[in-house]
Amino acid sequence: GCSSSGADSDATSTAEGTTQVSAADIKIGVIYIGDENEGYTESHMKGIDQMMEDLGISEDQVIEKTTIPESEECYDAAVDLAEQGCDIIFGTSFGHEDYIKQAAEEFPEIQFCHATGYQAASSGLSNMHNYFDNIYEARYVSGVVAGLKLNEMIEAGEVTEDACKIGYVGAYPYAEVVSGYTAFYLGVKSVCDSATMEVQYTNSWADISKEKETADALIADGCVLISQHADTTGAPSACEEKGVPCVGYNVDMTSVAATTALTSSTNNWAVYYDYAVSCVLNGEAIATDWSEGFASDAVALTTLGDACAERTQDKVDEVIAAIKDGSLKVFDTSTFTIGGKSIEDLIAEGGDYASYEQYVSDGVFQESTVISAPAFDLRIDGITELTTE
Amino acid sequence: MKTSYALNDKGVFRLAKREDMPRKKAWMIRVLAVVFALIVCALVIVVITKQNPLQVYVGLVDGAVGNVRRTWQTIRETMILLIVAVGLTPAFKMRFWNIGAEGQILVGGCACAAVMIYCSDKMAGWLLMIVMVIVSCGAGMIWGLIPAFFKARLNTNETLFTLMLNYVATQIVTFCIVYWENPVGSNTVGIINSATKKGWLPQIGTSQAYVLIVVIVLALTAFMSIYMSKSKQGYEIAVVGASQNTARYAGISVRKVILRTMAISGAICGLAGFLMVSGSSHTISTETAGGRGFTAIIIAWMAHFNAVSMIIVSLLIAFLQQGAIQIASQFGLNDNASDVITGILLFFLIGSEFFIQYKIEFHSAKKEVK
Amino acid sequence: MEVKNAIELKNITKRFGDVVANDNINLSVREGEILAILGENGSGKTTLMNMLSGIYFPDEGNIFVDGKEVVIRSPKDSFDLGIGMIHQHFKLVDVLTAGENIVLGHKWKRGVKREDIYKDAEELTNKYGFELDLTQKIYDMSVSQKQTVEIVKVLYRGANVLILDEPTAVLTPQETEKLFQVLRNMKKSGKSIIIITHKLNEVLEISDRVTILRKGKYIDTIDTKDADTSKLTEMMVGEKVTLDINRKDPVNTQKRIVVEDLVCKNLEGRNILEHISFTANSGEILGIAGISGNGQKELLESIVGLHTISSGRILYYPPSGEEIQISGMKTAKIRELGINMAFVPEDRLGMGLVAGMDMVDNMMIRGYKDGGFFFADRKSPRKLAERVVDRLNVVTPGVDYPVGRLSGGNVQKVLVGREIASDPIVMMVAYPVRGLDINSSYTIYNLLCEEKEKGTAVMCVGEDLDVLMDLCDRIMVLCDGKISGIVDARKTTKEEIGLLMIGGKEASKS
Amino acid sequence: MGIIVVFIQKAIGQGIPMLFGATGEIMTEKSGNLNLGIPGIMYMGGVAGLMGAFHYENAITNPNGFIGLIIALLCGFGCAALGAFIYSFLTISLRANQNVVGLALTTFGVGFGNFFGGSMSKLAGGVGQISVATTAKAFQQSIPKLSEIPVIGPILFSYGFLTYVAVILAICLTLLLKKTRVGLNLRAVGENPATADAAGISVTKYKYVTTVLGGGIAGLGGVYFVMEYLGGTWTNNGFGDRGWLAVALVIFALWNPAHAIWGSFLFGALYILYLYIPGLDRASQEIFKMLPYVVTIIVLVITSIRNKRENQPPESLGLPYYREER
Ligand SMILES: Nc1ncnc2c1ncn2[C@@H]1O[C@H](COP(=O)(O)OP(=O)(O)OP(=O)(O)O)[C@@H](O)[C@H]1O
Ligand SMILES: Nc1ncnc2c1ncn2[C@@H]1O[C@H](COP(=O)(O)OP(=O)(O)OP(=O)(O)O)[C@@H](O)[C@H]1O
Ligand SMILES: [Mg+2]
Ligand SMILES: [Mg+2]
Repeated sequence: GCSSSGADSDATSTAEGTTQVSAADIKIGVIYIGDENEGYTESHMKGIDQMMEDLGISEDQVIEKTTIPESEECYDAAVDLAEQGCDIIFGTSFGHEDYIKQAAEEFPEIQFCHATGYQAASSGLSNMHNYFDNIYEARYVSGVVAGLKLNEMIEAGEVTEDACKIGYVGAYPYAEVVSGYTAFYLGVKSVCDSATMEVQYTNSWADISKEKETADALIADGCVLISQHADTTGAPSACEEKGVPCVGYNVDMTSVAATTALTSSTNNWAVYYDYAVSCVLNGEAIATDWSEGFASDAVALTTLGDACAERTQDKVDEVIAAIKDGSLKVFDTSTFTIGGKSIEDLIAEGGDYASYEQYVSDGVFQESTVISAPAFDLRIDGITELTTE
Repeated sequence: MKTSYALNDKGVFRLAKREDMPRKKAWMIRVLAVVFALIVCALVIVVITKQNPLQVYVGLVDGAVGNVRRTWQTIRETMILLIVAVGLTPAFKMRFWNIGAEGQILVGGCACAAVMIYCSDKMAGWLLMIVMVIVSCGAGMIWGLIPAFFKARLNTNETLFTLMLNYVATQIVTFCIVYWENPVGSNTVGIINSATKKGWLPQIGTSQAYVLIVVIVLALTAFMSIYMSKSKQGYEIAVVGASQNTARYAGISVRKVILRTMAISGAICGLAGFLMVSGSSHTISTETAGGRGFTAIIIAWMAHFNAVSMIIVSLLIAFLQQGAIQIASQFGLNDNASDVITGILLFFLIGSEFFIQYKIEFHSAKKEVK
Repeated sequence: MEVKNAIELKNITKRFGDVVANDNINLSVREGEILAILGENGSGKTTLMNMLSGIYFPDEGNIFVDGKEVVIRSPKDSFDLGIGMIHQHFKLVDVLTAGENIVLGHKWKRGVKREDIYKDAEELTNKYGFELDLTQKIYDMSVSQKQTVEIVKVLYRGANVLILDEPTAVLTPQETEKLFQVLRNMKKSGKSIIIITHKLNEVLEISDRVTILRKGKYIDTIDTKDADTSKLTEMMVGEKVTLDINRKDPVNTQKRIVVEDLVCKNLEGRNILEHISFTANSGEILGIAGISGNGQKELLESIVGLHTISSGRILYYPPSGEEIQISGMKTAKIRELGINMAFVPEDRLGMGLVAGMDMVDNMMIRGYKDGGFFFADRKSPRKLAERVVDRLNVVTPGVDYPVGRLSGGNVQKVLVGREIASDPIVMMVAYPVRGLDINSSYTIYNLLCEEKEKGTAVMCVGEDLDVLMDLCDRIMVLCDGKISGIVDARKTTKEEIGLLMIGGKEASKS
Repeated sequence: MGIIVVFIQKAIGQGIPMLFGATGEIMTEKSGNLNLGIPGIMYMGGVAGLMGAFHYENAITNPNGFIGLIIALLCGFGCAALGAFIYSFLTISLRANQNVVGLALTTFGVGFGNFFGGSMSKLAGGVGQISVATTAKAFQQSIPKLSEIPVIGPILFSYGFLTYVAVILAICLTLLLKKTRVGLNLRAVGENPATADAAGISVTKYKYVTTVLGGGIAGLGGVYFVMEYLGGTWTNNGFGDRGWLAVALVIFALWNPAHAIWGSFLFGALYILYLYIPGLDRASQEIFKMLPYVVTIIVLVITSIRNKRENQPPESLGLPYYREER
């Protein structure tokens, strides 16, 4: 249960260090929502493998639990890992968080890290941490790739400027997805200003047939390019059939969409796993919230596909460099409006938008700074959600 | 017409039904089947993973009962499978093909979650618990009564009806989640009342013990077992199951029995939903039932609806499932591999019943004619 | 001339668990003869024949066909040997037509059309004098039509040996006569026939020789011309028995059931009962005669609340004298009112009994509601079951044995025994002795008479007019759903009833 | 207009796997075997088809689409038939309860599919990396010229050959059941095995052959889904609940494969309808996703009101046959 009272701010979080453990003794537990046959989990597994290699940790020091659903089984798994002597335990799925937190309370001397979650800071537990990648940066760049492709298509006369519509297959309408597609769209807009975007939700993280059908419906609705925030190859295979360019997520899509896949944005979770495990090895505190992007190579793009427009790579390199040196901010508030107004104006007006004040400063929506999980859930102009709220 | 003669150069194998197999011997055969299954599974394991199967089996046992907590988890899973199987039994004895336990569990769990979400701060803890039980059972009951109503009135095929209601229930849960999810849009409800623990089934003894679940389920199992074999209503169920004409002849209102039985069956499955939500997961999702509704069908049938056998079979399956989590993390034999292994084991067990019920006789053809 | 045996069975033994159904049996059938097999219920007749037809496989013994030893592993083997059997329970596929059932399993040649086969079958029916519509579905057929299909099916396949297991149990006398004519024709064309029947007059009429079994053992085979009823009965039972019905005159009769202008429809909405009015009295047996399918079943079912009534009234007068209208009530309701009506339906295992349950549970069907609120009482049903076994000589390994595994006659005994034991005020029985051996039949008749003497109002549907005339006090004749007459059983003649059964106008005025 | 054409195309595409499943299951049920293992069997068929094609394309430098296609079909059919054989052996020879065996087979089959699908991904280098482009192309090849005719082209001729195979199989099975001796015998076996047996039909043989073939046909539904619909890839549980819908379709079609054809298209249409209705919010989308199931229920109720003798399941469906049983 969550009976700990009093702790209401994040002040306590990083105050104390962790108990130091040597690399030969450390034990690490990981809880996955899926297994190696599912893209999201696979990317975490790769991160763990990389970390083991980087830090010289052997197989038998890592206990991985796969296909753990977001239910009491997650709690079972977490406490079981704790009882097996793990020093640090990772949970990877959004819905795991409550159960991880429950276990974290029970085992205060063990470090619990949860990906994509948002409750570490508010939980007041010093051994509970959240982490994420600035995947929005990579999505922005993949948007640039898509925008260049659109430009090429417009030039070739395949589409007209005002019919330049992108379809986006999203999983669920919450900040993680909204932030992602907005970043993608802003990337597109940065090179192809006339582009608009339609978003359709599948209400599922990984349902290949729903994703394919959704992509098909979007194409039928006039979308000329498809991107996604869902975990399977469903959308790319629809695109390959129809010859529509597509941008994927997590997985290199060229195997299913050899002629149409442009690129995919990917996470490199190894960066965090290296960091967190090193903290334990060195007896240092782990950040309550951690989120990094291109600057520390925590996100990336897959190799550009053959279908990409000419000289895309140059542009990509340029944009990534700009993001790295901070000269380019993805959520630059001057690049988007909401109902015709800027977010600053809306905050000033008060009302529903007032609460965004904590995120907006210096003309930028400061994504992933207050907490590691994405916070950007504004619906900006130019994007239509086909699923109404 | 020309007659051709069946030749007697070959002997004849024939089967004969036997009723006389002693209990002990019957169980011996079943144990033997498990042993054979383990050998076959061992071969499969060697072929697909190159692991030492013995170690894998040790891992399996370790995962299921390796320590107190794991043992309790296995017990909890056993009990939940058992209660669903117990719930299905009256329907099956009535030859009502209720394959909708999955849906009945889900709506029961969903109703339970709704009460936890909306009523926690409106009533005292004990009252809340009672309301939750009633509402969960009620929801499961309604889910059982819908197909029963049409079966009783129009003889509508209940197999398909209940199967379809599973999906309808899943959609209803998804629908509710849209309203309950936290944060908005995330499709997860999260632990309900995690701070106050209101509406959580109390844990008796240590924090990991599920004593209350065990008590509830075993008591219900015992009661239902008596209900089915000794009560008048149980007798009515058996007659309706055997022949509706005979039931009418006996002055049994067939419709009433169908409705009543499915109400009971659905309510028990609803109660299972309550136990899952209030007793262990404290949340609701489309995965809450997790296929237990189907597994329980296998359990009920394999146990021939006998209470003791149902406990044993539930334990076996829960054991395998809990053990599978361990061998998945230890040997990379993931969920799917363990499904394959479970499948093989079930095939052997199901097949072994044949050798308990029949004997094979060989009649040699070389018999002298007197 | 030397007699050739078409079939010879030597030392055949067959066991089912502890039950020895056939114990070292010898039997032979000559070419061109009709052999009757006679035996009490459960004496193993059906079992023996099932081994010839490939349903069962003997535990011991040898089978010879045309003098050569054979092994019959399956019905197909039996078939190929030219043996065809018509089972007690017909083996027909309900949703197929007669024609389809006939050609079933037959390997017709490529290019042969189904129509050609139908033509052949038609020829066959004409030859032996059947009436059959090959395009009719089985589920639309009467029992005798189904039997015709069975016979044509067997003949069409060219059977040389025909086995009939109680073929006449469900036939009217007219239909029986027709069947016998066919059998004689077949005998003439050189075929051998084995017939199982409990009706001794039929045995005497149709067979050349009779083989007698008792309790699974072979007793003897005698020429029919040397036999008579009492001799056969004695051989069958093993001791001398007297077969007569002890009918007393009704005394102190009171009306129990009054039916007024009853109309019932069947599922297709056709009137199956029209304007039926009659009274059933206590202390009296009211016989109900008629060709089967003329409304007898529906009449009884509507009285006990199993058939919906379109119009009319059914009134019940308990001994206390008031009038209770029971029309429109369901069985459950009637029972609740404490009106004890016993009912032996025609469909034993489909309605009266549950095949898969043991005798105890089957006894409970009546009166399981008695006693405590929650628990069902199984003690008194067990006692009752034991009494029925005792009194009616039910052949069974025990009262815990599933009823469905008993022989046909014994199933009937369980049912009738239970109903009589319920001590009813009104008792309705349909074909109470169908499938019963002669000795048991008379036991039942006398039990019915005892009931009557106790003051029960008995209604008995039957097909054997001789028996009805000996057993009943009055006989009501149904034809086409209407009452064509009610006659005094002591004064009427077979001819009079026969005429009423086919709707004789003159008599129907009474 | 254009959207409607796409919708019809997609509905048919969704319907075909179910049609294969239903045809196979009707064939099976006509022999009196209620095979609830069909959902698992379809997984087995799908993964085996993919595996065949995958290993072929990996082994050969210049794979030929046609050969790949034949291999995929054979593997898919064969593996599914093998699954059905396990079912047959247990239920026919060992007389086990059909429902238990069926459900166990479904567990087994889905696990089997996911397991080997996963292993293949690993071989291919990661999730989504399986590529059997050549074979998939062959599966997806539509009828050249005809498919270009406006409107009619896309609706009628734009599919890979398996779509037509599914329809033809369903029609053939209808004819087989109605017109031929084998069909007659098969119906007798399912209705009343004792009668069929007494008529000299080998009940065991008929049950085995139809159940195994039926399983194989259902397996083709898996092959279709993996090869034509997904273009040759695998995700865990990707086939979803279509296997169960196929079983549902059998009853929906009243055991008549010809009805299953339009029934499957209807199911397919309902499956994706929510995507083509504008302006739905997320909650009401979920309600729309109920449609295939709710409509099935409604049709079920309606057909049971008109309770015709011919619309009933085979009389002995679900029961084992033992000659000596009384
Ligand atoms: N295609 C099918 N898929 C799933 N279930 C089916 C299918 N066809 C039939 N069923 C159901 O399976 C059950 C088993 O059939 P069976 O004929 O043995 O029923 P039964 O016990 O005789 O019951 P009833 O008295 O209703 O006929 C039936 O309830 C039937 O409705
Ligand atoms: N399949 C079976 N399983 C168990 N017992 C059987 C089976 N078939 C027959 N029996 C038993 O064998 C004995 C002989 O039965 P059978 O049916 O041959 O008698 P029958 O002479 O035909 O009697 P009836 O005149 O009543 O038809 C009976 O006790 C019966 O219970
Ligand atoms: Mg008999
Ligand atoms: Mg039935």
